[in-house]
Amino acid sequence: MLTLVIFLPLAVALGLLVLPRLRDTAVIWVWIGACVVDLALVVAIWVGYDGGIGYETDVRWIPSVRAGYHVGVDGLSLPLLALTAVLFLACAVFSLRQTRRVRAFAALFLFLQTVCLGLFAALDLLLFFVFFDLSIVGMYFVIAGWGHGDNVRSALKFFLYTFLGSLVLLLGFIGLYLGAEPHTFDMADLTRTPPLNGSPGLAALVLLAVGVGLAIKTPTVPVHTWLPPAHTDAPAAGSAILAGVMLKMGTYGFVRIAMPMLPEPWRRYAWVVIVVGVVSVLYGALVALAQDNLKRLIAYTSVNHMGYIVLAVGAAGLAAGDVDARRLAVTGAVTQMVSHGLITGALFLLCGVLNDRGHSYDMDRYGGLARVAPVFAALTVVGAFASLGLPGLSGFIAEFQIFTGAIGSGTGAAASAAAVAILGILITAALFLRVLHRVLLGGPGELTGGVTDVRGSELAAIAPLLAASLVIGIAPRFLLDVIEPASAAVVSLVAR
Amino acid sequence: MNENPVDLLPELCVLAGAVIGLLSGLFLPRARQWVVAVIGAAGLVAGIGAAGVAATRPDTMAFDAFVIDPITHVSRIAVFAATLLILGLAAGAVRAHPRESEFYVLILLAALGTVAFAAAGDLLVLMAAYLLASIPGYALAGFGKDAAGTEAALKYYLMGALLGIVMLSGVTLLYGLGRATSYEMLRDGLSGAPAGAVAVGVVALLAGLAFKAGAVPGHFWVPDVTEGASPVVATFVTTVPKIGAFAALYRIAGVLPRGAVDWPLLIAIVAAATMTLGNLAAFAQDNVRRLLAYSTISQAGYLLVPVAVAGRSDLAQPALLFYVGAYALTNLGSFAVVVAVGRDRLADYAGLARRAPLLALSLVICLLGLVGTPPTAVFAGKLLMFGAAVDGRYTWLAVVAVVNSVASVFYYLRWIVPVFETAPGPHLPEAGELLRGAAMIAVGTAVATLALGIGSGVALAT
Amino acid sequence: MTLEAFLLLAAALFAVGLYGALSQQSIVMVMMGLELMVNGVIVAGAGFWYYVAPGSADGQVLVLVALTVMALEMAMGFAVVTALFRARDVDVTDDAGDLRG
Amino acid sequence: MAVTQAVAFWALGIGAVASGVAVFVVDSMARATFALLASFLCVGVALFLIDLHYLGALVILMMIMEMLIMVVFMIMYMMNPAGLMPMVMVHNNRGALVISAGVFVALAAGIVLTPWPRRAGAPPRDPTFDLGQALMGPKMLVMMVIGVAILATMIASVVLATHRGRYDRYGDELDGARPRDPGGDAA
Amino acid sequence: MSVLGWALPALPLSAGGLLLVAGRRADRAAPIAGLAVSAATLLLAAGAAVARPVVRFPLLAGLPSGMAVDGLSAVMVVMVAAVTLAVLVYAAGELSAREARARFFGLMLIFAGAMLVTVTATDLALLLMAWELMGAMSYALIGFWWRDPGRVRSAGVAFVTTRAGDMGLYLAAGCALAGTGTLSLGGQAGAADPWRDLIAAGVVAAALGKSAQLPFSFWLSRAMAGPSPVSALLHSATMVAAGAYLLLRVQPLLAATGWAATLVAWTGAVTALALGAVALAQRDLKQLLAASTCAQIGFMVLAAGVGSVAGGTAQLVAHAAAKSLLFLGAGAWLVALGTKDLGGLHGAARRYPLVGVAFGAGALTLAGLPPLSLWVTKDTVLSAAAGRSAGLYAVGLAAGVLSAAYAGRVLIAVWRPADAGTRDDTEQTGTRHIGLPQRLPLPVLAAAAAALGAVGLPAIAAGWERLLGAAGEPRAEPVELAVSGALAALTLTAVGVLARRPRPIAAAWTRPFAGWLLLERAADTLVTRPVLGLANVLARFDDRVVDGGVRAVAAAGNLAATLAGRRVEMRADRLVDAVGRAARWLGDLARRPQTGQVHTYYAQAAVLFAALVLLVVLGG
Repeated sequence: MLTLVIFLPLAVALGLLVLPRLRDTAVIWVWIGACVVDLALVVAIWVGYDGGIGYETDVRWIPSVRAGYHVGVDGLSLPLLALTAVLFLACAVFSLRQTRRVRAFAALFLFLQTVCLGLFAALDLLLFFVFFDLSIVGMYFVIAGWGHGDNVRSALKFFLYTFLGSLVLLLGFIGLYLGAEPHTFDMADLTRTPPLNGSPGLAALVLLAVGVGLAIKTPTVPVHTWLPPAHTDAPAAGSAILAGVMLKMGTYGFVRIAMPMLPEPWRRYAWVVIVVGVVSVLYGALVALAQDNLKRLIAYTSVNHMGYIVLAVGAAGLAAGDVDARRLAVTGAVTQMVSHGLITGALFLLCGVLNDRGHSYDMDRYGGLARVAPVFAALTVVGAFASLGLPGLSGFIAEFQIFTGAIGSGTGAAASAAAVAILGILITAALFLRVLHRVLLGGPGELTGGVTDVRGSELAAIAPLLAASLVIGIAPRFLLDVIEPASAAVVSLVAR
Repeated sequence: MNENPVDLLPELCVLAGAVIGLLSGLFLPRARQWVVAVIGAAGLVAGIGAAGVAATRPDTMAFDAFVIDPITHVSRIAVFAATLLILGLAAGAVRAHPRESEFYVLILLAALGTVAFAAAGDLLVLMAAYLLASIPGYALAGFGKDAAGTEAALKYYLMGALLGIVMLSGVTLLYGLGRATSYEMLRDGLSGAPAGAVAVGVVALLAGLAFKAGAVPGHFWVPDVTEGASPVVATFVTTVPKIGAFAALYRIAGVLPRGAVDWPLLIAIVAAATMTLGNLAAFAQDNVRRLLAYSTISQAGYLLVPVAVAGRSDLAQPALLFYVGAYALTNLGSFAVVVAVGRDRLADYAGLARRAPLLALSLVICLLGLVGTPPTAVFAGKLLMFGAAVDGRYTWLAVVAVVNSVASVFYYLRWIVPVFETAPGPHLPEAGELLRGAAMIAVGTAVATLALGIGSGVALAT
Repeated sequence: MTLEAFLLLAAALFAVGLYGALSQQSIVMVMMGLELMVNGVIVAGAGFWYYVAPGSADGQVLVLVALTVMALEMAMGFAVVTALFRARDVDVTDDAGDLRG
Repeated sequence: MAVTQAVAFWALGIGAVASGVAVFVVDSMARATFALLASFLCVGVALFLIDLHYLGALVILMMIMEMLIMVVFMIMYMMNPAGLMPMVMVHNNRGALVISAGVFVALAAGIVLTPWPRRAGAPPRDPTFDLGQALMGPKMLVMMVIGVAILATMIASVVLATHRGRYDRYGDELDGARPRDPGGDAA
Repeated sequence: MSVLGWALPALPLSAGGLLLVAGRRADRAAPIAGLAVSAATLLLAAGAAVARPVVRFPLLAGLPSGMAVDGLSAVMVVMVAAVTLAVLVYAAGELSAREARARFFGLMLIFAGAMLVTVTATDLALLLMAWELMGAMSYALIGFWWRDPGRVRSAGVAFVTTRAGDMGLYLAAGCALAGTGTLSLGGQAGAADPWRDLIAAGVVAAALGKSAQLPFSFWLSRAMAGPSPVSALLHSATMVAAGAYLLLRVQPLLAATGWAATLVAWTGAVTALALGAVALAQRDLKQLLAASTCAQIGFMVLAAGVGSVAGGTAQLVAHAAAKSLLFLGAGAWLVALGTKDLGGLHGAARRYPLVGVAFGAGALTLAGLPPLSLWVTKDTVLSAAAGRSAGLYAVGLAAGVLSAAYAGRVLIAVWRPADAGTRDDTEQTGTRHIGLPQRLPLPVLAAAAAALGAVGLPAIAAGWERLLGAAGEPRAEPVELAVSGALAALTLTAVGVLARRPRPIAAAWTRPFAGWLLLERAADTLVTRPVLGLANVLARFDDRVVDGGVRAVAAAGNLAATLAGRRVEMRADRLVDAVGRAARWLGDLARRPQTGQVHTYYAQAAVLFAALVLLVVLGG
């Protein structure tokens, strides 16, 4: 079942490539159909999921290094799988008007969908890494092939930067593999008996490698600089996937790999993680505040939002803290992954609409768009408020848990760090209001005249994302019920 | 002693293919020399089959100097399979050439020499195999008898001759120190020998091996020959001899007494230098064959890593064997695209994706495979290689390899980017002008690299 | 007459040959240098056989292999020179330097 | 006996090196060829001193043959065979000198300083018989490989060196009754 | 019962949400729908006040959330629902059909609904959700006329300022979890040190921000950019009242810490005094009313600080009635006459007597004239303050005098006959018409404002205190009542006398007061500009420095692209980078050995092998 979910998009992609003559619209409808089916399957999995690791498949792959095709879902991966399916569907719908090399575009996105789903379902380090790396390749082609502006260079930078991260991560994985007795890449085994328990120095080095690899992907300050150009020059759907799904790979790695498998060094260096998180929060927010380019701005807010997650997982590592509060923090972190995916995905798609009409992201050249594009404006307002953490939308649920959990864990370090990080929500509020003022409200700008309102397909792609954010913001229990046992498990694992 | 010729059945099959091919070539009309290719291919297929059967039997030693063990099995199969594919590439490229049958025969003989090189259990056999593996190569390099080809042949020959003689002097020195030339006896003989002299002998021996492997400092011929010789020959000389060289290197690592020579450090330094130099020099190449040549040099550097940690990590042998096979396949695939397209300038590849999407996709898969992107075969090889390095306490080497892998992305992408341009380059051949056979081989190898990567478990299990 | 003497002779021949290989422009002269190097190897091999391990014939085979190496390399050398001369009308290495970088 | 042997060895050795040096000093290629031959002859004779009669003879005979071929080549390519013109065709002379001198010094130092292994066993009465035994026994594979290598060399050198093949002589279908050779009367 | 608890906030929230989603399509039906929902909400509120429903539901792991209506909440919900209804009735009249009425009513309903949740929430999480939602709605309402950049900016200032305070609640929630393991509002007084202090600090910061107390007051001035009904609601029953409510709610916590109660009391008192002076200095009616809001809320904050929950709540309710009335009156004139300048409004009350009378009643209430409500409630608070500190009492009393003064100023301005100063249409083109819906709520509110003074009657006061669970709190002594009533009357008289003199009381010393104590400029100089500056510096830093190392990679990549024919000209200006050049240089260096000359290959190989030998011999 899970395997079907993962590889269905790939199969469809291959089918699209092989089938000779399909009109462009037909290609996209096939794409949308595949996404719908996949989403339905994910929903079915969600409904059928009953705790622990569900839908597990474990097939030997490279037995000589004890690597296997081992997949399964639990409370950490299920929300992200769902997020992936939703976002890819949204991108497919959004791309209904795509005209440039549609078949390749659809195939590439379906390929990416398989990769992302596979990564979140992977329970084997090697499998995880395979998908991790393939995501980079796929996104490279998306940016290089369908981007705009200086896209070739941005794509190269993205590729090199994240590829370096992935190889560092691979070194870390190898360290984990060699540290385990017997040597294995299996996440379940590694989680059960954390490797390198006897050698703190080595464990710290492995954590460093894994941490740096994931941090680049996340990204955190100071290894975030690939993000703004990549986003700016990527096509809208690519940005949405990049920010919405692929950034989560890094943070997911923290809770899935770094924390349970290296609990001892994680606890020891939790303060480093916390500092990185806080710096990312504030730095990302402040730099975003100074941007004139809307897409760059949103990209930097991603740094800010990911910073909260990093802060939370760091705080969860301070063993002195209250257990319940740390669970809350981890739950918040996972919720934030989902929430950020939905919100930022929507915002990037909205950016795509803007660029489609005005061919510019420069906020100063727009203004008063609420007059000519009221629906666009409404969606943007909702997205902006969701992103700044307004209650009633998913961002608040996530960030409140993170702050409350981090402060509530009761340790001085976490509490003061989180207290400082709260400043982030204020800066975010200020910067999003500036966005609204410069782009949507006030008098018209030079490009305002050319902007038309969102079309049906665009609305159908964006509105559900924001609606999902609203649902999570109002009635989060359905999500939290799934996440909470998993985050409790993570916290207890990291406490070993 | 075991003098059962059946143990050498795979080699004999290929030899028979070569001899029969040579003889029948004498009587075949010019346009029908492809029969020789068929005969050679039959010999290779039989050889692969025989090697496959041999792989199921216990390890042994034939003629006191031919080790039959997993390394040999893998080398045999890899060499013969690669040669088979190259025969396929050549069939289109040298069609109806007056020397077409000799071309096939030389390739078969060189492959034979490579296998002997890989399986040699005696320094003298190693030396003889060196000759057998090299000499056809010189002729192949100059096969076209054009200015570039003959220059390539000259450089190949001069480097091969000098380094072969240096290797021979190394053999002599090791013989003098160990009182014998067979590995088994050397293992004992060298244990008490003066370390300095052993070191000199080993480094001298390394000269020939580095030449075959295309590793620093025996790499100078690689770019020039790859560019000057015909693409098919370039494919051959950058793919097949390396297989034998690394097998031989790995064997020699097992011969040396511990402590006499700091073999791991020596090889590690050579490895680091090789991969770095190859990558740096590849950066600004405009000629795809030169670019690939430097890429093969850097790959040789990665391949040296498991050699460096031979005996220090259980992963070293699987890493080497798998990586060698994966490398051969992937490199062959990239060259096959070059053969199919028949253009050398990077810019000439602009718009290939539009004109021949499948071929372009194969190229991308092969190049990304060389980078080490999963799930291609080289990824699994690289993974094992990294693992072996870390396990063998050569983490710094793994880090160097990582940095190099990242740097290598540059020039591979330099090739990939124009491929996806919309406007075809002015020199890009029409879809109908592409060599169909080579294109099919390119696609096939690309698929095979993926299959080998995904099915690496199966491959490693055997 | 000792092993060292043989080896010194071998080293001298090797070094002279190396000089030739490095310094000569004419390809044939380079080949002569290479032959001198092999010459040194022959001396060393024979010396080792006689003074270290006369009990087995490995040293003799080594000398034989060295001779074969020399002969075969020379044969190929001449063939390469012939081909090069036909294609480019040059017989010195300096003139065959188009492939570089 | 030993003294005579030693004197002979040193004489031959000095002769070999001196003629080796002469190869690169004389100003004609023909002379160089003969100097090289001389060097080999000295070595071949030196082999006789340590009972390697067969190998010594082999060296001498092979070298004579090879040098004859070389002379032919030189005439073919008009490489100033008779020393009619002064010939200085060197490059990187100083570098080559430094390198080779350095190599020699290092090797000599190594040779002198290294504690070489002691002799094990005694020279057999008939080393040639030993050689034959080895070639038919444990070293058979060496000769087998070399045999194939010789075959390969033949094919390779023919491929490289001759520009007219069978199809040039007998037609693409190999149905020419008689070879068509340049200068020969094909008809 | 819990159905009622759910329905009370859910009705306005969902109805508001629907109106927003429907957008302009619902413009026609919006007023009716809004009024209906509002009325229903009032009924529900009344029901809830009686039935006291309790709702509990899981929100976060181990931290159940809930809403409950206790005495204080009961008063609040009824007050909120009632004022909302009154304001919406007025708004139905004021907003023309051209306006986006669906948006307006939707936002107003959500605004009120959020306030209802705020006053019924039993835990910090839910409180914070409603609290922030209210802030966002205030933003949307202040910036209702979004085409005007100035108004939008005002809305932004209001939102960011209040959110700055809100951060305190986030902190408080975290500390509450740390200190007590729960987020329950009621239990925080028992939290362990140092969490209790931190909780108190966070809550106080949030409340002061929301209530526009010093030093946050300036946002309320900017909040005047919204439509008048928005001001009427925002200044009376919601938003600013929420801060006061929260402080009253957590009064035990403030008292438990010791310092927090004192701090809050003094902040309230000083705000009452300072903003009273600000109000006195205003020339704009709505600005004057805004400042007076701050000042009046100051009394409530003071009440929370000195432990007079009953007095504070009474002050809150009474002020809500009076202030919504005054804003609606001011709004009615603004629409009809197109001005809100105090001078320009001369004679306004005579032109629209109904409005004038009601407005006058409100102004007199504000002045604290006996027997109107604020007279009683303020004195209740002040007598509690007197029990704490004479200074507090004195400051409060002075603030009371100031409120009488500015109320008097307003009263005289609108009631004096039209004269040379009268100017119509200084702001907008007036309609010269005040419709029935606009007039309808005014008398009702005026009556309420006047009658709520009844809580000062001893019998009612006892019931009131019981209702709020605040029995035994000090009540106003007759002496104090007499003093303050007399002071108010005196002040009114004095203002009346002074107003006859032609020269206005403008002078250099009033300028800071007219400019709201320059608080906004101070915030701008001390916070906004530095932060923006820092942001710009960091952005440049990010581009130039952090990205610098990476740019090397990009530079080489660009080189690659260049050589591949992608880009003809090097973008040297951006890509000149030492590391990039180094990479290129290394690449060239690596190719240099490949000379094409065999003899150099030979020499290099020889040297390299020699080096390797040396390495191995020496290294081994």
